[in-house]
Amino acid sequence: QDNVFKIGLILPMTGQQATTGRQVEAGVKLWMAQNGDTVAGKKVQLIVKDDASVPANTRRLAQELVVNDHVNVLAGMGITPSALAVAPIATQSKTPLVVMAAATSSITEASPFIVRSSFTLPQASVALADWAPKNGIKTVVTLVSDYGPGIDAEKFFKERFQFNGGKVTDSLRVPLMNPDFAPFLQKVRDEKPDALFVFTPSGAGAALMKQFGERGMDKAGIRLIGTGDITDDDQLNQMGDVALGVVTSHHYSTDHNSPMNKKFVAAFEKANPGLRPNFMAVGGYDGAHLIYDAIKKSGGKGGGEALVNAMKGDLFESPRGPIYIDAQTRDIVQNIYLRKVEKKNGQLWNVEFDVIKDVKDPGKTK
Amino acid sequence: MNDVVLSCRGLVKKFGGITATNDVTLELRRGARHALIGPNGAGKTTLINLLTGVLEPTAGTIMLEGQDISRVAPHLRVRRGLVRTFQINQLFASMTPLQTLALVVSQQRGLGARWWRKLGQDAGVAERAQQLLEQFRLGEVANQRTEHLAYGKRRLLEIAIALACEPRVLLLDEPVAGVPAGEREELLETVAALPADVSVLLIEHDMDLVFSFANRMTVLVNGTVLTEGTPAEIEANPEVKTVYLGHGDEINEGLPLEGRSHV
Amino acid sequence: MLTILFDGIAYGMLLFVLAVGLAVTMGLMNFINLAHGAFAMAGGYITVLLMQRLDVPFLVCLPIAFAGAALLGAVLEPPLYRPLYRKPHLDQVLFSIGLVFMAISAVDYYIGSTQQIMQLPAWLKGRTEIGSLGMGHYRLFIIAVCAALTVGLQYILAKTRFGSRLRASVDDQRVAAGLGINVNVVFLSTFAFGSGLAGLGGALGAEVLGLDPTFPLKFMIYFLIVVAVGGTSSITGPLLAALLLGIADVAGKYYIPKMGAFIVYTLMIVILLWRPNGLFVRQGGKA
Amino acid sequence: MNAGTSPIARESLLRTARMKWWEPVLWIVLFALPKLIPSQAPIINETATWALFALSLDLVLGFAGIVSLGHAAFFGFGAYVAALFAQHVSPDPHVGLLVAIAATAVLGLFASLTVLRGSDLTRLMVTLGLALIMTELANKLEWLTGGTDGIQGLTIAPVLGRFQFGFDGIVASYYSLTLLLLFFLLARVVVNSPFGATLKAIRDNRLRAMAIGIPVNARLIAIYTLAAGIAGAAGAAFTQTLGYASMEVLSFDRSADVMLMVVIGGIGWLYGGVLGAIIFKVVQSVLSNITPQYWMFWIGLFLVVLVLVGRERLLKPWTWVKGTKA
Amino acid sequence: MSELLKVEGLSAGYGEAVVLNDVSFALGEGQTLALLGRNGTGKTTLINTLAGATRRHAGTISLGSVALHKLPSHERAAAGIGWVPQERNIFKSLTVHENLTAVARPGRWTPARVYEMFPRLGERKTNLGTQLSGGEQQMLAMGRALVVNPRLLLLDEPLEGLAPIIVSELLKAIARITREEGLSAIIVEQHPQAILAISDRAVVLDHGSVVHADTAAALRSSPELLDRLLGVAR
Ligand SMILES: Nc1ncnc2c1ncn2[C@@H]1O[C@H](COP(=O)(O)OP(=O)(O)OP(=O)(O)O)[C@@H](O)[C@H]1O
Ligand SMILES: Nc1ncnc2c1ncn2[C@@H]1O[C@H](COP(=O)(O)OP(=O)(O)OP(=O)(O)O)[C@@H](O)[C@H]1O
Ligand SMILES: [Mg+2]
Ligand SMILES: [Mg+2]
Repeated sequence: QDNVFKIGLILPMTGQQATTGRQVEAGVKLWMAQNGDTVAGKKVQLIVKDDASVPANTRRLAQELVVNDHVNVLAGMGITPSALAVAPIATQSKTPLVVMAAATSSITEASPFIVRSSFTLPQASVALADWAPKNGIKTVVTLVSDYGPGIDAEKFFKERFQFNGGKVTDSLRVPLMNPDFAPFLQKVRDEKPDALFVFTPSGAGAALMKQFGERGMDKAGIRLIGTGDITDDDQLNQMGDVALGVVTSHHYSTDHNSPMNKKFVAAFEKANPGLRPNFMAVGGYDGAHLIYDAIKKSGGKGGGEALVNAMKGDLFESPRGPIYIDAQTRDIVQNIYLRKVEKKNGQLWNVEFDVIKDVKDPGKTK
Repeated sequence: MNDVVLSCRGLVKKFGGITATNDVTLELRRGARHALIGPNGAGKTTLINLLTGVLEPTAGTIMLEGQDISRVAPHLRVRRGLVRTFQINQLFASMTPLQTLALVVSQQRGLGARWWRKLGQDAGVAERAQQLLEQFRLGEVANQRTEHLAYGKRRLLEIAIALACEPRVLLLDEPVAGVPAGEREELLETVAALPADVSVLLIEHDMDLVFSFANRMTVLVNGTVLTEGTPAEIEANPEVKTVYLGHGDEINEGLPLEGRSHV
Repeated sequence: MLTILFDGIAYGMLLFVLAVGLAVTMGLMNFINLAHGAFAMAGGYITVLLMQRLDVPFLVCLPIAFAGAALLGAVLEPPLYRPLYRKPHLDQVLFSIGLVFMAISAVDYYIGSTQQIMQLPAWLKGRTEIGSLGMGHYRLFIIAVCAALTVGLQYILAKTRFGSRLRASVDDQRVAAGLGINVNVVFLSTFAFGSGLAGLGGALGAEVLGLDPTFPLKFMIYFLIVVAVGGTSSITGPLLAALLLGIADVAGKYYIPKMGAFIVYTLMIVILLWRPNGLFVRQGGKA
Repeated sequence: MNAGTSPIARESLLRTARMKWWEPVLWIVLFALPKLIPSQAPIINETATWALFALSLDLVLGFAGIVSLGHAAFFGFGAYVAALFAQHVSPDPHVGLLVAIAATAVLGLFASLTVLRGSDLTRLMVTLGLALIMTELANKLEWLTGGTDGIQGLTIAPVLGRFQFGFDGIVASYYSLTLLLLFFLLARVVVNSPFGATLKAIRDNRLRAMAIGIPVNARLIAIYTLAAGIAGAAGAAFTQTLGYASMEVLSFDRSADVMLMVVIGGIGWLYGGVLGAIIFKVVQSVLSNITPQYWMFWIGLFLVVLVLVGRERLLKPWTWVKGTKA
Repeated sequence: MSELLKVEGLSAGYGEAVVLNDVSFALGEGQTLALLGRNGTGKTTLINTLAGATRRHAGTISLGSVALHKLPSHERAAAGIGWVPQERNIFKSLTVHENLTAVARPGRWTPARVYEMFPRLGERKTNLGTQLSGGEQQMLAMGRALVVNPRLLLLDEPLEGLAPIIVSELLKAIARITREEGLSAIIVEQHPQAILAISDRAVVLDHGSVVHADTAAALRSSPELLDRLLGVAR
């Protein structure tokens, strides 16, 4: 028993966030398959639980994992409220919590035991707000899903964009349960900004993009920009030509040009036929990497505190490029890439054309 | 004792284009044994629905004990003693006859809002329920769910409920329909034996029973009152014969009409 | 302005196509079939998969989606649904929710949980502008299909005896059979037809609403709203309700985007408080 | 009147209200559970709050015949009130609980006005609509509710000044179980009273209920308000034992799940809700441990089989083969 | 006169319960049979069994050359059965007219002819079934059985709740129909005298078995027998 290191991975495996769960789980499993399950003399054991994106479930599962299974690390967290609900348990039980998907800025502040391997929305949107004014975009309408991450994206994009001299002429918020984007898009079309900035959870993005095309917005001279969520690699290929030319900013593209990523993508697609790794998969993969590093550094000894300390400042090459964990905030610092959707070999990709290096989470530099 | 207890004046009820009740004026005296007869669809049931507040009148007023109750909620009319039975049984399917009657008695005694006592705990409730059960020969089925009872028993319960409400005015809508021939008289005798100051309005197509029961009759045709009078007057009225009773001899051969001689 | 009206109508029509099958099973058969969305999902997946994997043209897919979902309904009705017609509504809810759960997991297992995206043929992708009115071709198409459906359904229910035989069977199976109505056949064909309509709705809706395994749950509320507001005793009721909701929703979101989701819900509550049996009930209704 | 028979009537009336031998046993077992299997305390706590919530729904659904697909509105409201109270006023759980119950009951009082008329479907949709609007409000009033992030990291003072909620969930499960027992006893008194009988009368036949003088609307309002208060208590227990409130407490899924629980356990029977909650939660957590991705399939199958075979017969497997023909 | 209905050794009931026990009788074409018996003796059960709405345990029923007992309920209407159930069972969500057209079969009886017979129904054509008065529902149930154009009418207490004048007219009508159109009928009634007058034959049930079967006239002229069998002197 002593020689087992347990990771409790709580993810939404059912419900609307199920794809997130699958990608993260696949990422974690891929890392473990590539690096063996013995680290520093410990046998690493993975316990996967489904919380269906219900925070009460997440919290109870975390409780059970800590109390009954004595896990050494908690990980996963598909949505922000789940992560926040688990935070007190991480603190009380001194168990590190590696957040692999949820992207609201404030999460890492909820407990000194939280470390993030995904990204934050401010990170992604701010980069875009820097790029846009330099590329002929002076006026923007923002359109975001009406919930925490969407509001984060709207806020940080707007602040930075206006700071950079741009003008946000209108900010629209779409209810999460919204079957038809028509009225919102029509409103944007009537306002004729240079570009429409969009954040929706991946999934809804495809529908939006199609309606964007159908409404002839591109022909009316409105460009579509957004965080990488809307051109999620997982689905990009099926979106068809409407997605072409969309400019997004994100921390990972399946198309990222590095030997390490090539290897990662190949291995991932081999292990999960028909699935492209997206930014969620990388979050899981790097999260597992982080945990392995921590076990190694702490020599497999010491409790949660030792593990978190070992994670702080951890720096390594990820399929998305170099990343490191900010020792103060325990949040991830990484490159944010600007990408454009292009067609290569009959498939659609987010092709990176610019990079802003070492972006810290702007949400924390108040 | 001849004062009017329940009356309506100029009562009208329209269902879309159909005028089911057309300017009906009717008086029910204290202690009356009054029968309301008329062809099918004449508006008898509708009139009862109006009097008890199940339907809202298109026009007209209803007075109970000298007070206008036209706008009073149905359940408050019951509290003032205006009680009815239904042509088609309206029972509480999941309760037993005993529970049903205990409930009605509790409600009648103003205990219906008590949530802290048990049903049947209050003095006299169980006793009164038991008494009614026996009176209507429901004793042996007292603890069966109402929905499993035979039709005849359900019919008896329907009437027992009305009596449990301690009516001052009782409106009976074809109470004996479906009750076996032998038991009909008996049932109406129970009703007839109500205290002398209780007024009863009876709707019934069994002329045998009607003539043996009523001391006053009103004939309703096409929503309007055709005539009113003593049983003898009604029986002799040629108009009533044409529209309701019929002339033919052949019916007398076997129809319940023959029994009316002993009125 | 006109564009908003047009979009609203198209959206309403889409809601109608999706919900009309439910109006048939729930309104006419008095069966609370929450699994309606599962049949719609079946139609959607049939279309998407045929198009993606076999390159079947969209127009050919639509009748196949209808037939596929109808067949599914016809296969499931005798063993699963028939025993339930006489059970309490709550049991029907429990049962059909169970079916939804199974459908969601099964689709997830066999096809995966990602959003399926459909590629429309080019002639449906465009847009026609007439003055200030811009009309997406696909939306025009939806309106046309829906109008045709309404006319057809109305004909079947009003002009043929089928409608009254169906309602008679629902009211009293025993007596209906005793008077010569083959109750089982009537129910089976109605149910299959309702499921087929759901399938068609799913096929048409996948483009606008997206398609993933959670589809039946995600849109269940919308189906129910349409049927509840429209009343369950006719086809025109749900149609008008769907149009009303579609237009109100689109216009509301255009003119007062801040109100977002409140509009539809508030409208529904207000209508239902005002007309508890739905906007359009059969004359007289239940007493 | 036969004086000798009246005690019999009273006797059989009171019999239904009397406690059966297995009831105390059941409660003793329930209260022993957190000690017997402390490792399962979190799920015991969660199940107890669900059971309390289900009890509330059963009062309106099973006993008054009001279908509600938006019951989470009350659960959630109670949860948020308790959370806001703890955040801004005082960490005392007892006062917080009372405030949450009172506030939710007031909400229930107003909401009850919307369920007095209409068919089952109408009520279903109106209640659903109210809950959806509440959810939207919780999302929009971010300054108050924290939007999607919810209200997190609450500190709740020890219960009775002694027992601090810990992450092992033991104190939490006793807190919730105690609330469940108290409200269960209250509900038990209510449904066996003349008041409770008038509710059943309204459920069975509204027309007749009116015709025997029952003020139908007043009764429905009363029970709806009471039930809302109990749902509020469940919500408050949820918040206090878990230390947070977020939008899930108002979600449609929660309304739907509690409905499933009550129907699974059997409506119009107080233990139905409790039993349903236990079955549902246990089945769900066992299945989702075995197959985190596809547990929904099996729970769906369970529901389908439950209905097709019948609740009673499911407990008596020997009747399966024979009975299906009848 | 040729035989139309022949019932032999019929046992039937609900679920496991057997209500009818070895019932046999026969009825000729154009004849009317009065089915009598105290309450709960199985009259309705017999009618329902002929209509196919109960569970048959043993015995045969033939209508002309058709083995009726082998047919499912809905095919019996085509074979010539017209049923007026005791509790009327009007289809509540159909209008009066739809109640008739939903079950109508081609033949002499059309909805129009029903309205002729019951003008009251004609005036209420577009009302829903539930919006009718009790008596009107009874008329509709009768009309609904007629438009099936049956060879054998099953009338379960058809006079209950009807005004006396209608009762007499209905009795005359039944007599006329059976005489003129060669239709047979089985009538259940609480008041034996009323129907014995227009019936050819009479069958008395007790505890689910036939205790008396003879001509109607014989029974009608023997008050003692009536009293013994039915407990009513009237
Ligand atoms: N809700 C309704 N909508 C339309 N018409 C109605 C409604 N209720 C009753 N009617 C009509 O009003 C007339 C009066 O009906 P009512 O039930 O009062 O008759 P009745 O005198 O009780 O007849 P019966 O003796 O047959 O019971 C009938 O013709 C009936 O069709
Ligand atoms: N659905 C049923 N299930 C079980 N038993 C029934 C059912 N219907 C009737 N019975 C029983 O069958 C027996 C015969 O009932 P039936 O209705 O045939 O009598 P009936 O002669 O028509 O009486 P009535 O004069 O009251 O109409 C009764 O004992 C009754 O309790
Ligand atoms: Mg009447
Ligand atoms: Mg009978």
